[in-house]
Amino acid sequence: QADLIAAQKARIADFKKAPKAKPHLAFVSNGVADFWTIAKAGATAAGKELGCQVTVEFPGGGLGDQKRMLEDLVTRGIDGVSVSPIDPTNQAEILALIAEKSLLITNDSDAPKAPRLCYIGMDNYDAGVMCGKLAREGCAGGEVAIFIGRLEQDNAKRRRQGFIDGLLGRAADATRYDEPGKVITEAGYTIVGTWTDSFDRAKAKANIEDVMIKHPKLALMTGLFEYNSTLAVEVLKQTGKLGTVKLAAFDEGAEVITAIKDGSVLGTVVQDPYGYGFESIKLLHALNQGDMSMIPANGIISISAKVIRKDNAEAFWKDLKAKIKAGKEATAKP
Amino acid sequence: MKKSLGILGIFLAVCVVASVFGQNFLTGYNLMNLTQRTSLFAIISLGAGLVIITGGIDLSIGSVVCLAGITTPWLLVEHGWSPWVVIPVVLIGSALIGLFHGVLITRLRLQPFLVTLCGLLLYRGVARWMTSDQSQGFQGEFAGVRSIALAKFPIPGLDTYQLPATVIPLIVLSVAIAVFLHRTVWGRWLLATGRNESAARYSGVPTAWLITMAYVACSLLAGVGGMLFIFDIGSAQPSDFGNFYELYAIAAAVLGGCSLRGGEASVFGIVIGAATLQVLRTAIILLGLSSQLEFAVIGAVLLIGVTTDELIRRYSVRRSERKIA
Amino acid sequence: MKKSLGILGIFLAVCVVASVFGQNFLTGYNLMNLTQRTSLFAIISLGAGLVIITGGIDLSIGSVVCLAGITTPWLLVEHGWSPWVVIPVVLIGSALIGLFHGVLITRLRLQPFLVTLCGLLLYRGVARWMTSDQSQGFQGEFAGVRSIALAKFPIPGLDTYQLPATVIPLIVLSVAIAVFLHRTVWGRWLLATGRNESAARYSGVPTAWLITMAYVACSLLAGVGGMLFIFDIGSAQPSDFGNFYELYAIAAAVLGGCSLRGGEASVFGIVIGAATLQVLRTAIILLGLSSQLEFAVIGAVLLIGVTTDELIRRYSVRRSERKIA
Amino acid sequence: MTHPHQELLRCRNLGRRYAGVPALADIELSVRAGEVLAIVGENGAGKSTLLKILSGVIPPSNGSMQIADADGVLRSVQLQSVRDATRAGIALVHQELNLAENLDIAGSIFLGREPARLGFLDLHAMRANASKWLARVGLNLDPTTPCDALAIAQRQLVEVAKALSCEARILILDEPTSSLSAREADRLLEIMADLRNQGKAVIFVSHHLDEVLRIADRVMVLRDGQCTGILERGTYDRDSIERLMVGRSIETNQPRPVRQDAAVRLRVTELVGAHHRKQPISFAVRAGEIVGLAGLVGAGRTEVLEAIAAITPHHGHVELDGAPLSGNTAARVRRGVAIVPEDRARNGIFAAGHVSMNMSLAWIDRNSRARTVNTAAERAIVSQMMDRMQLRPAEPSRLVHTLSGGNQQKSVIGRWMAIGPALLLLDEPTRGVDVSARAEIHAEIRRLADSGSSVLFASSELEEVLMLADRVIVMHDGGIAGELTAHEATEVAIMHLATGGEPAPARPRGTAHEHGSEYGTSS
Ligand SMILES: Nc1ncnc2c1ncn2[C@@H]1O[C@H](COP(=O)(O)OP(=O)(O)OP(=O)(O)O)[C@@H](O)[C@H]1O
Ligand SMILES: Nc1ncnc2c1ncn2[C@@H]1O[C@H](COP(=O)(O)OP(=O)(O)OP(=O)(O)O)[C@@H](O)[C@H]1O
Ligand SMILES: [Mg+2]
Ligand SMILES: [Mg+2]
Repeated sequence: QADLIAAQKARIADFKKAPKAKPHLAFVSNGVADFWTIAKAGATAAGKELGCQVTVEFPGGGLGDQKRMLEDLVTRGIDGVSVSPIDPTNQAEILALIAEKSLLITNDSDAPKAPRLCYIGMDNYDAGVMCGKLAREGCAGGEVAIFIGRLEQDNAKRRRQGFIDGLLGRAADATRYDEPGKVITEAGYTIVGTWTDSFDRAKAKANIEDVMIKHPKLALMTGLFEYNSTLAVEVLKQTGKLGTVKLAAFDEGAEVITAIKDGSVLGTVVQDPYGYGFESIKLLHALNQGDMSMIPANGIISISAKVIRKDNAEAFWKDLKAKIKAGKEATAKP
Repeated sequence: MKKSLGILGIFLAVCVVASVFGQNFLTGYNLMNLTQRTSLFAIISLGAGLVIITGGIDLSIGSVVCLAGITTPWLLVEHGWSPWVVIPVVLIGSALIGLFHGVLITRLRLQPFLVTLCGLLLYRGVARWMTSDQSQGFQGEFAGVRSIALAKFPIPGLDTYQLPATVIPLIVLSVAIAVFLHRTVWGRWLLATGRNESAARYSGVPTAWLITMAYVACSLLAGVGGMLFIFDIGSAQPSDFGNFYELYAIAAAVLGGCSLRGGEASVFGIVIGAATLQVLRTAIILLGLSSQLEFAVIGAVLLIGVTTDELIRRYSVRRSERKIA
Repeated sequence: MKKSLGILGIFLAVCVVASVFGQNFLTGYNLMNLTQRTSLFAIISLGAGLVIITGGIDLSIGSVVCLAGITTPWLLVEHGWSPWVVIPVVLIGSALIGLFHGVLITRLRLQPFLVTLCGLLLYRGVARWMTSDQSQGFQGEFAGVRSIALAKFPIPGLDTYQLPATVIPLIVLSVAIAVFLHRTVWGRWLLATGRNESAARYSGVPTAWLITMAYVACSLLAGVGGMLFIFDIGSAQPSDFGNFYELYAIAAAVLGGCSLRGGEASVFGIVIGAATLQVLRTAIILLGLSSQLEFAVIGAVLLIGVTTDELIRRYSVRRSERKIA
Repeated sequence: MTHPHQELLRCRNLGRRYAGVPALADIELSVRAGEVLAIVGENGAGKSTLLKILSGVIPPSNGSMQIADADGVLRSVQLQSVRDATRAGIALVHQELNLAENLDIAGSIFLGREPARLGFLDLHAMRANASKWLARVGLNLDPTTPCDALAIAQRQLVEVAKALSCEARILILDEPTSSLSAREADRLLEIMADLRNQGKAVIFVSHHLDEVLRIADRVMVLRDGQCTGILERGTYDRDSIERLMVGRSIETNQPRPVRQDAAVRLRVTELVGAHHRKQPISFAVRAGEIVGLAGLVGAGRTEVLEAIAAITPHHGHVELDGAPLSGNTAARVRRGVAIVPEDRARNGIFAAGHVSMNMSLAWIDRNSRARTVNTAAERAIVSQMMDRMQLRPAEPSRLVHTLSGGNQQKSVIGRWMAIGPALLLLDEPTRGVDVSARAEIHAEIRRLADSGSSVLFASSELEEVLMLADRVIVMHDGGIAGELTAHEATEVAIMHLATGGEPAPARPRGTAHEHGSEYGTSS
């Protein structure tokens, strides 16, 4: 691994003498989601600004799909890749391949053991803690339900654990793991369970409805993927319980932001996918010019999450819309 | 009718288990939710049933649900079209998709599986490309149109149960299709075509036309379903909305007594089949089972159900034989 | 053979377009990747083809891929079993799944679609439950076993192209199945059973046994495929590993000239069908098309391909008739 | 109204090619009201092809057709579909059965022409009407009986009822009597005579020359797709027709000596099938013996044969060569049992397979080495069998569904003849087979018996039973009504037993020469 990093650095050093004129850079997500379309906007915007070719790939079919897309990018002779690895511990070969043939950085989800030059993003555990604290402020105790698209990806697990730890006011420890099936009663809260839906929204909605039937005294819920929160707002609205059952949201669904603006949702934790995309391309471009100065000593460029509450919701929304619009225009006219 | 006894038994068994061991299964609110979901899935299953009668199959249902569902808020919100224009446009578009399938299948004699598999890929691809993979939603507006799917009618005497509006299209469609199949000439023709196409053709039945119409109806119902789904859910992501719904729809139809060899169907069975799938999914949550088990439980229950049904049928045949002998 | 000319044409057309307009399509590295992926998908498609010959269908392929694939590292890594035990256990398990399907289909006369649809749900559910939805991988170990799928053999004279080891099982299986189908008694019987099961029975063919064996072979090949897939990828998530692979497998078989009505198959066609799907997916990336378009492009190309094929066939039949007349 | 003798249909230079090969050429034909036209010819002569063209199932490759309109004026037509033909007053009964079995009898009869108001079915009228037509063909069944519960002969009668119910001016029947037994066939001939007397035209195909001699006003003889003559009533006899058909007259088989002392090969004791459960059946067949099962439609012959081959489940004991015969069909076939099914299209042929595959399927395992097909031997045996069965055209790579009906039947019988089974079960062995090929097949069956095999066959043609059987078992209503040796067996005796001891009917089939004139001609 050290070899591969050294080899990459040597190549970068060579670029100092002969900078790549119009490098071809890639940004690879871990799935298809609105989150990633925002990141795509960031990546394309950066590509336009810096004058490089940017390819963005969304693997829709899991690990196998991601591997295939990465291999095909190598085939195309890509000059640098920023990837959000789905299962970093087991993707050593493909990550090594990219490091060998190109330059590798990671975003959103880190692979510290892989020969990546840098990681851009934040720890999902910390974001989860922010969401948990938000919930703790808004709801003093009672039954809590967690909804999440699926639990098998690392960032989802960490986010959920962070939420639990933040809510229950535990000391931060990212290695802790509470079994999803277990009911946790602690610090005045009862976490009744975690429900997944494999990205089927009709199912996600049904989950929320069914859990509200099973636990009529529910005090708080959280939707840890974007659409989980959006659907929670939807269901609460339909059952007239918006505001009665508290909601600590995640990500920037339009309905969620609207509900935050009128005060019926506690708030939401947003990451900065636009930043992931933009910074990834910016860094890869710099590397192709032989410039390694952007990489900090610990190899992590931290782009932290924000809590959006009633007061800053409006400003955040306007800014986001503008960025997406700019990104779309950049895609439309390459 | 006899064909749907099996699924009725499975349905009742699941309901009994869910109400005895599950929490709050028999509450008005839960039953209301179940009615709503059953209506939505039953509508697309009816379409699947019509195609299955012809001995064909439609794998594109989920993708048509996606395309129709995504297009609705996309036109309403992003393009600001009026609902009075959007609804007809989406429905006509869905029907045209079916027409396209029907023509390829009957005129070019391509295999239904292949044509609709390409459709499965194509329409989802179009939906994703059209929206740049961006999820589409009503953003809290259009409550008026959405009430088509969201309105609930209080029923005098019942406290918490309100009748979801989606039951109305379901009932209308079920009755219409049942009457069509068993009381009209065309329904007869469709059944005959499904069982023995050449016999029907030799009898002067316009088989190609009927098969085409079955695909049109199927895609149209998928379009109706897609629209109702999105009215109900509020937003959707083109890459996953409606995934596998064709399998749910076909499963409901087959459970309800349709044979994939064609020529057999029971509207009542299809609706019960769709209901069974929904009750099963809810029962898993109300019984407090882990959602990881959802697939395993549904698969196992259905398999045990149909196997038991078949064994009972055989046993009763054998018994009646012995009696006569 | 004639049946597979159409898909061969589509395949060549896609290859030409990809190499003219795409970046580096004709590099050894790319061709090596394509060979590898084609091998993996072709292996499961061959199984699908065997079942399709009997006039049945196996929707559980993707889930068996998932279960077999997930179980392999789960047993090796989590439970520390030896590869010498794990591989036979997984393969025998897969075959038993097929046996289960076959028995339900031939003895209880349940519809293949229904049985294997339940299988689709059940095995994925079991995989998810068994692993608590945790992704399973080799965590960088077991390079020895994994080389079954990952080894590459340098070919004298060729620089960057190395022959992936997975080609070996593919070739062995293809030849074996082709010989089986066209040269052995059982193969003849299987084809006859697919054409007309009842006539085959009257001719003394053990139809139930053959159909059962076709399902066993299909699940076994899905198990082999699942193992090779996970050796290749290194890890997988139970919730999405192998999703829709049954559709890819069936599509490859149907494109390759299998009729879902049964009784027809071409091993060569199936392999080309699987290759076409893989080349298409890669072409989309090499052509620099957005991955949002992947589905739309595959769907459209296949549809245009089979339609053109059919039109050409009709035209040439008409021409040859005119010539003789 | 059409006048008697008025021309209803005229064809000029009609021809049809399949993939360039002519199946029919230069047909000139005119059909008049009030006549029965018989079309005869060897298997594959083009009879069905001609009838299909006349009824709009397939278009002709060349030539023209004229059909009389309501005023009796001939007008050129191009029939695009069956629908067009029905509208023009032409109805066809296909050679192969073609029913949508998920419908009931009434539904099948009126498929495509359902009585309806605004598209809604008038089930009541439909059933009442159906009963009328069922009575007409002598099928005593409830019109709501589902078609998949019907025996093949009953289905055939439903098809006839369906064609009659069109009340067409021209009724076309392709081998309508091939799966009927004497009584039903007789009734059908009566119906045809009635229609003629009502001024309709009837065109029918039959391989039973006695039927033709009995009722036809004119006979059209086809040979290799060409018309070799149209004979007016009174100008022909059996011999002259045969000569036009095959170019020579056909010899009939000589009776053969029967060995009464040979060992019993097949012994059936207390057999009870799946549908008829009232009367257990017991009988035995010796080595070298040919036993015929006679009986009326639905008497249970098919059931006995299928029970012995384990196609359908049964109770009771079946023994072959002293050892009990058990297991499924495959196991019994391995013991040397062979069965030729009654429903050729459904249970006999592999329509999409070629002839060679169809004929070799049953025995490829016997001359395989290590289960590998010996293709050279396969080719040799297949071509030899095609030759012996007179299967035409003699192309092993031809798809079976492009063969004529009779040739398909030969491929099914030929399948078994190659291996000489210990016990050969035949259900309507020569259904649709022409006269000369039938004689040839009978000779083959005898040869097989001479080599020590047992043969048990069911046939609805008394002529065939009398010609072929050494011993006749007559069935009635699921049980054995009696047994007759070859000497005792006469049409009268068999019919007496078959009808349950009622007096023998006046006109059993095969006695046409004497009775033919009763129907008279309409001239
Ligand atoms: N679809 C087809 N393709 C090619 N050849 C065909 C097709 N249908 C019929 N034929 C050929 O046309 C010729 C005439 O067949 P037809 O069925 O008219 O004979 P037929 O006189 O009715 O014989 P049979 O007495 O056996 O019913 C045969 O040689 C047959 O092989
Ligand atoms: N699948 C079935 N279900 C119900 N009844 C049946 C079925 N098959 C046959 N039968 C009935 O069993 C009786 C015996 O039929 P079978 O076919 O053995 O008679 P058969 O003597 O061979 O007459 P045929 O001349 O019609 O072949 C018939 O009355 C028939 O209606
Ligand atoms: Mg014929
Ligand atoms: Mg019979």
